[in-house]
Amino acid sequence: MGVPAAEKKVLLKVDQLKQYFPIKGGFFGRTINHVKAVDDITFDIKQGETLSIVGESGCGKSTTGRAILRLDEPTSGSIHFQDRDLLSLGKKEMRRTRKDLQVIFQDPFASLNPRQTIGKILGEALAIQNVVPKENRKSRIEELLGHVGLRPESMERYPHEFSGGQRQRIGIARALAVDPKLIICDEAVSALDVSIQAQVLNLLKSLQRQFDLTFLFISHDLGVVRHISDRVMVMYLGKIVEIADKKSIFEQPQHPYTRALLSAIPVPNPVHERERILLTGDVPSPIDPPNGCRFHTRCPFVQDICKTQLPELKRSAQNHQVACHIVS
Amino acid sequence: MKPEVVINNTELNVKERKSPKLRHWKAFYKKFKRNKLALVGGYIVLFYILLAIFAPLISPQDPYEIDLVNKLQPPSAEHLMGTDDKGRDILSRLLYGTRLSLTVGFVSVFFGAFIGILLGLAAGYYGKWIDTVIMRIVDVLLAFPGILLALAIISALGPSLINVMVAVGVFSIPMFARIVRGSTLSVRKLEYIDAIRALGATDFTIICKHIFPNILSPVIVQATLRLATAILSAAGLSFLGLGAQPPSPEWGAMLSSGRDYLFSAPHIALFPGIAISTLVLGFNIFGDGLRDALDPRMKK
Amino acid sequence: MFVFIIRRVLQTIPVLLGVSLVVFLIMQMVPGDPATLLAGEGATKETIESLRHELGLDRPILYQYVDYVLHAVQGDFGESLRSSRPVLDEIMVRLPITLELALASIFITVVLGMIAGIISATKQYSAADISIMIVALLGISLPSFWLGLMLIYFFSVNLHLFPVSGWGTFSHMILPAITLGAGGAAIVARMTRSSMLEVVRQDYIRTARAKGLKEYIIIYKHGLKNALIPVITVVGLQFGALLGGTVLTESVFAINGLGRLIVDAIRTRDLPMVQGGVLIASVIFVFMNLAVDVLYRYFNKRIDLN
Amino acid sequence: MNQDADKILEVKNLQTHFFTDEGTSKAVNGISFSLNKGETLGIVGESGSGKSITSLSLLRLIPSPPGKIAGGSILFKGEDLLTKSEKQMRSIRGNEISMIFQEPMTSLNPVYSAGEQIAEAIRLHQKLGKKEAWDKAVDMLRLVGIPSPEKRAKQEPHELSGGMRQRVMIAMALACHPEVLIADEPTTALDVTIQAQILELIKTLQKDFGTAVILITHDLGVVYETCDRVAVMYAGKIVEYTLAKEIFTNPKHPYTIGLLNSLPRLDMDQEELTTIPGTVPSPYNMPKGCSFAPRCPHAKGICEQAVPDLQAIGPSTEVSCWMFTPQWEKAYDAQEKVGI
Repeated sequence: MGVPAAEKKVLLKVDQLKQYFPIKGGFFGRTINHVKAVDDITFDIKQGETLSIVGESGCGKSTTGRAILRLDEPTSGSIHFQDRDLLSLGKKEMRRTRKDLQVIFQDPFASLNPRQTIGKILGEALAIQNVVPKENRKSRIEELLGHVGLRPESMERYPHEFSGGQRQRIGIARALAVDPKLIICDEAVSALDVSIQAQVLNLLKSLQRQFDLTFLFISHDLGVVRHISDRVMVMYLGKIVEIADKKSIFEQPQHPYTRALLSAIPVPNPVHERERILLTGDVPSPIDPPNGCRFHTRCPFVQDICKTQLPELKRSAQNHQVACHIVS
Repeated sequence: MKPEVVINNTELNVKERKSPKLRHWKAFYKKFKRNKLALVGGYIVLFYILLAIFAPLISPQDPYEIDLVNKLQPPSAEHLMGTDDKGRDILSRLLYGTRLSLTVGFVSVFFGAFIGILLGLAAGYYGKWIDTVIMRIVDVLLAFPGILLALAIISALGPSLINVMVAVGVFSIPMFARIVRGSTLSVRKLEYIDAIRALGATDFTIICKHIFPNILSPVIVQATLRLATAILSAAGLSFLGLGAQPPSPEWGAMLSSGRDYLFSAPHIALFPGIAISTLVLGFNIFGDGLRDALDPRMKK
Repeated sequence: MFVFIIRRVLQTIPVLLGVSLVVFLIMQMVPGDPATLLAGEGATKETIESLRHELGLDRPILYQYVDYVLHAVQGDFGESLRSSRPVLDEIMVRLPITLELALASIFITVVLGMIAGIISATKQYSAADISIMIVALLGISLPSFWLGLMLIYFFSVNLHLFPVSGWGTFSHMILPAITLGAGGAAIVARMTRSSMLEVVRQDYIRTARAKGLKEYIIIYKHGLKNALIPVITVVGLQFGALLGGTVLTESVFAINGLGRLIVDAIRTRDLPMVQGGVLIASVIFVFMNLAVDVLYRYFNKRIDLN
Repeated sequence: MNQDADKILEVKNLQTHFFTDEGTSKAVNGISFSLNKGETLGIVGESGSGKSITSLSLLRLIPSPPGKIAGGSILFKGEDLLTKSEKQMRSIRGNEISMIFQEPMTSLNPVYSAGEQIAEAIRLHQKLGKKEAWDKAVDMLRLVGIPSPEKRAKQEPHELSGGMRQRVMIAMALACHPEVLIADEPTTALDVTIQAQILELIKTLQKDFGTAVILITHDLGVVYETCDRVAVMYAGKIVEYTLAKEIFTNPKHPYTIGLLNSLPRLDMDQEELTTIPGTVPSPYNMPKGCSFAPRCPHAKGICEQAVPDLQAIGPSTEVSCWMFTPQWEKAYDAQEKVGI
């Protein structure tokens, strides 16, 4: 990873992405309102890096991942992957392109079909994209299992015969099966115990080096994010509040929300003494987000301008963008 | 760069080296077997199926042979269950009637389940307007109380056992559609469906290979319980004279012919009723047992 | 709440239209021409034609349907082919009897079913539980018409406790109400039991225990109210099954209710009568469901309107 | 450990077993610890360690069947809770010892208002009238930092956010001023900024009320910031029992060390995490010796043969590991001999 991040090629570019989910109601199921899960965000991911999205539940981080994969059709915006707009692709073309974008999910119990053996699960992944000729599939499956640290005999087994950590490894093998370029890890280690989580994190890192993978890593756990990311993007109520290099976001966080988030994490470290910003109240509803800065209702430094004007995401330092009236 | 350790402590022993499918079924059977009552249900159903298959071999008499001299005979050594108002052997008629009841049950449930599953899958998977349209149709079908919809259909098509199958089948559609839709919705939300979509699988593959097998359990349970209802409904329609026509040895029709002799020959009404009840009971407890073994929601 | 009721009432309109459409379409499936049937044997072609015109049968089917609905809304379901009296008049004579029977049965279904279910659930695996569950299994397996006949045989024929058939006095009501309500009671009992057993596994029951509440308060205050919510829905559906079941019960006990009217009409191919009878029974059921939904909503304010 | 009379709760050799079709699971397999007045004891462990079962056992809330407290004693103010009648237990639950749970979404009864559910506990234990109990419930809601408590008290749980529900749970638990509060993963289901609020609240109230707290958690950070002492559980046993600060500066048991190493750090970059290999053994198939031996980097023959006792190795530290016993040197030889 000798090349500085700024000089690397952009692999994925998300532009003004919006994802509104309709709320049905009224007499005949009219749409009466929208959940503004993701509300106009723009960012990019460079070849070979790991970009993390952090935020609390309902901030839109998982929705962003699903929109990029077109698991939900976005409301508006564009998603350029290797200079092609994914949202303009037809059904067939999109299916072909899916080979390059894969996903690893959170719940190791729900992410594998309980009625398929591991061999079937991986074999199907190979068959759908037809990446390996039929006669070589078995050996390819063995190879994949080897990559994620499982024995070839696992092929004959059903998901329920594995532990959570092992299942997560199978999910990773499935994503790897089609030689993807970008893998979206949607809370991929959140459901695991700390000791198992560490194993899986190490595995992800080593696979990234081995296969030159790009990760979009979605997580609420800042410790995990610090460990795995090159850059970090913080979201709050469907908006990006800050994007920066890992180092600057953890050492010089600028947005009050980022600072509060960082200070809220209990850290088992006696030398790590911090000022604590204790936020009051709950996150407002994404159906009716506050005017102006989304964070102003909980921000300890709130000014009048914050209540009326939406702050733009502005460059505050090299590789550091923040959306806050007070900082800029 | 080698990944750190190989962790897989699930050792494969030789005994377990059978095909994975087989192990799956064995585990299910083990769970099912623990429920003694359900096992009894299974045996009852099996017993009736065997009776239906071998009815011509084991029937002591011809079920259609009229013998007016010996009519309304109480049970005796010659006629174990007595004779009916036309002197026919009730036991033989019951044995042949097993065929009718089971056929009506299986055909109508299969018909109802088939259409119901298609509707439910479409509604649950595609959602949006397809869901709205299908569910409104289902709502309308469910707005008919009890077997009245079946009655209306028979009033148009005319009384016959075939029409009973159609009517009872139609009457079963909404139940299946609802259950399949509900299960489809919950399976659809699972991450493995998204994973397989992200791999580029077509809707057809997803529905057939990933959703359908995983909603099968509640469908099988419902179908078993529905068989009980279908047999009851069909017998009821025949009892009203709207189903099987004389001289057919249909149980409901036989029962109906016994009601005029309730004073003098109650056995005519007694035995067909016992036959219907036990078969239906068999399906009901078999279905209960299947539900306990198959449906994870009911797990203790 | 008020808005909810209004909305729910409006939602029944398409259902009612759908029901009428289904009934109408089923009747269109009848082989043969109603005019020919009505004119009787030996009628001339001209008579049949003019009858067709009179009945509007020569117009497009959509017109016929709209016409049918417009008449039905005004209570005009045509005339019985058999008695030539208005269908509605005939039905209104029979309907009160059927409703009486249905109400008596629903009472048995609810009271007996819930009490048995609660006893069963609170004493899981006890002798009482096992016997109740076996009886309930029998309850859903016995054909009601057979149960009715057996009740007549034992209580009327042998013991002379109740009249064999007919309608009018309280003692006339007992056997038919049991016959009709038994199956529903069994279903409600099973549902109540499984719903209660489900509820006592919930986290908030553990919270109630951790509070130091007595076991019966936990079950009756914290458990029952939650457990009964799904049971209400089942009771609503049972009412429909019960309305349908009157067809058989009325036949067994020779009660001159709506059910028997419909069955006789089918036998004599009195189609307007069948049409009207089925439609009115369905309308009653739809409104019954409406009432159940409102009740459900009242008991369970959490249900998401969306 | 502190031997003075401040001990309010003392657990000795507690065993809770589950009897299922697959066999007997010794979910809690002979653990001992104590709780002093007003202090916070953390019980930390990964899933399957038995920490939640321990907390439920203390109030005898283990679902039975299949669970059963198979042995040991739980001394609360010197009296064994395991010998008390169910009626006596009821007067302790929610009154002298209270509990809050992980899932605030499901732990409140959906059909009763927040105020009613708090008032219920007050009426039960303090024999107050309806009106007084309600007023006290509203006071409690105010105390736990719920804005406009009069209005909120009348709302049902579904109208409250997750953080607010957990506040309601805390209000309910503290309403009768218990001497011990057991908090079973109270913040696991909450977002991190809400978690910080709730932990802060528990700390403040604990000081005000003088309540002793047992905090069950899997999060070492939470332990560090809230607890005085900590017991680390692994596979149904306590492997290390020490001061909370001590465990981060001077961990002893190989499992504790492994756990700390597995944790991604917020304050420094690491290329690779040091992991504990393998997985937790199945509760139906526990190793004969130390249950951590199969994953332990230092394991020797003796570790696979016999279970080590929890022994004091310092003024405030107890460890269950052969490494800290006199047998350790000999054990090395023993294994060598086996090797030959």
